Amino acid sequence: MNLAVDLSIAAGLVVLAWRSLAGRDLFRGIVMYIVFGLLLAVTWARLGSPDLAMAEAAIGAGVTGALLMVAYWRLRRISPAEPADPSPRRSHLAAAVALLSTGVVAAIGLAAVGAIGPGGIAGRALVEALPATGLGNPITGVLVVFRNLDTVLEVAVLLAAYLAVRAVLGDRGETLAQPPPQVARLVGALVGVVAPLSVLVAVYLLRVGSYLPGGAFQAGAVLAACGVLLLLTGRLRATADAGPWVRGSLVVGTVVFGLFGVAMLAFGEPLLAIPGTWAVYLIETAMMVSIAVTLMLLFAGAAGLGGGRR
Amino acid sequence: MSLLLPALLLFLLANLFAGLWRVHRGPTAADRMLSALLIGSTSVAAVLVLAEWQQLPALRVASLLVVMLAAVISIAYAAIAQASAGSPGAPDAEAAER
Amino acid sequence: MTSATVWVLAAASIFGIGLYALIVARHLLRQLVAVNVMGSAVFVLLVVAAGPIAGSLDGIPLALVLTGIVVAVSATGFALALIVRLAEATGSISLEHDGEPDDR
Amino acid sequence: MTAVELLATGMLVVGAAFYLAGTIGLLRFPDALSRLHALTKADNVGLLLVCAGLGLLSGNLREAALLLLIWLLALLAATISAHLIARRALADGVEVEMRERVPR
Repeated sequence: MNLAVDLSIAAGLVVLAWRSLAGRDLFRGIVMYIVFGLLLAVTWARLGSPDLAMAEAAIGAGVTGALLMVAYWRLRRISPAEPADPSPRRSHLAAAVALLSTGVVAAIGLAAVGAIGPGGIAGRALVEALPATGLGNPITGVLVVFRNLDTVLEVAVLLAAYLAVRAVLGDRGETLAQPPPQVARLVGALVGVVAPLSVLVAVYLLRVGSYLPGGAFQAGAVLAACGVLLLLTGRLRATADAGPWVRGSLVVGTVVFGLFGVAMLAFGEPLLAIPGTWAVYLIETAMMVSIAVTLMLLFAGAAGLGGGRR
Repeated sequence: MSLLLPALLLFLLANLFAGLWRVHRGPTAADRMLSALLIGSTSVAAVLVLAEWQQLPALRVASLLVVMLAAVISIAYAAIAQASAGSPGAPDAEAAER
Repeated sequence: MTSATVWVLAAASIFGIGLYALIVARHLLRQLVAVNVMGSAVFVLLVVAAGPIAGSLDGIPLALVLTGIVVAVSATGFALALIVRLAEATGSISLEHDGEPDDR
Repeated sequence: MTAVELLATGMLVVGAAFYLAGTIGLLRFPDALSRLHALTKADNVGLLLVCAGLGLLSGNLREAALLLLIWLLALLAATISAHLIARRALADGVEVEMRERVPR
């Protein structure tokens, strides 16, 4: 029964990957990719990782799908003469290269599964070292305590992506597509329920993230998806300049994490030592705000955010 | 009980894959979007069944997120469909399909 | 055939499909989807190849993949900004002109 | 098997049947609006029954409340999504297809 479930989800993923990328209709490919994201959330659930299922639900199925749809619309508007579905280019090598890479990836994966046995060495060290940190969720342990330099840099990568988008698009506050005004009240009812609930769930995920599935990345992803909803319904507006709140939110994750880590040096501790769970909560809250605001701005493709119409 | 939940899961997955046929066929963009709606609802049920079967209660929070944010896609679609109405948008790609 | 084998083979196939589409697709949006699909395959491979420890999954690849998902969407946002800017500047949604590859 | 388990099993099976009905409607009905009609009703009832069955199986009031919240949200989201999609289908002129009754 276990194998049958694994086989059907895995086969579904392969078919969806193929259908997202094949065929002539680009819009169909985007819908297929959204469904691919949904099935990937089911995959993480099946593999036993609620953390990844949460992040995938908010990002894979929510933010990325909306991002691709809005980009599709923008491209149709910018260059309506271009075909939405140009025919694939002919390549004699493509199939051979793809087959070869499939074989290499499969060989690497099968070798890894066969060679290491139950869990990696670092993974076993993690299980042993985790109780000393006072955390119960190994992922939060890795992100905030054991490999925290990586995490600071990952939040910095988000900031870099924001700066790169600004450099490419310049300072613009483009109005995103809005749903038709006739359905504004209906959509408002949905936003009125989903937005407060998203904040509640994000705070819940942040709170339980130290001992249960959850944490800054999942909470930030939820808030970002909620922000995408607000941008799509005109509750938030993309603006051409970033106000002090937006600037502060963008850097607060990196700054709090970084300052905290450096400050620990003054107390004779190693760089980025974490003195207790209170510090974990502080850092995670700052990271959540940065992740959420950065992803919202990347979606809007704009410098800042402002209040929109009610 | 040990057999019921995986069997239900496989059944839901079969439904999900059957819904893919409608995403594939269309013929209109609306057909594809409403199939995605059904698939979203089916995957919520699948994650809930997995939560009970694998005894991972946190997966219920994950399915709450799927439900909460599934509407983002529909609203994005409604927004872009409104904006592209009258211009060569989704419908012409569908015409090529037939 | 074990579950881990199934997932590894699926991830490898998805990676191959993504790479093939990345090579043959002309539309930049489709190429971007292909990169995302390849990324997802790598995520699945990372989690599955590490294997479980004492009944639960290895936390280190999970943490890598969790940050990877968020970084992937930010990279997608950046790539879309580049694509939109390219379309504005040249009116083209592809890196080619008239079906002929660029002399680059 | 206890009475509660029996009841839960019944609910899960009937819920699955509703999902099947929705899928059949999606595949067999002739046009976008009637497909929408079929699946928005069937899959919401299906989700309700699956949630109720799983809530009984979990035997925990807190989990059952969460499942109820999930269903209510699904109801809200599905209603509004379906309305938005139907509106777009009408704007695309699907009603013409409706009169023709072309079996697909």
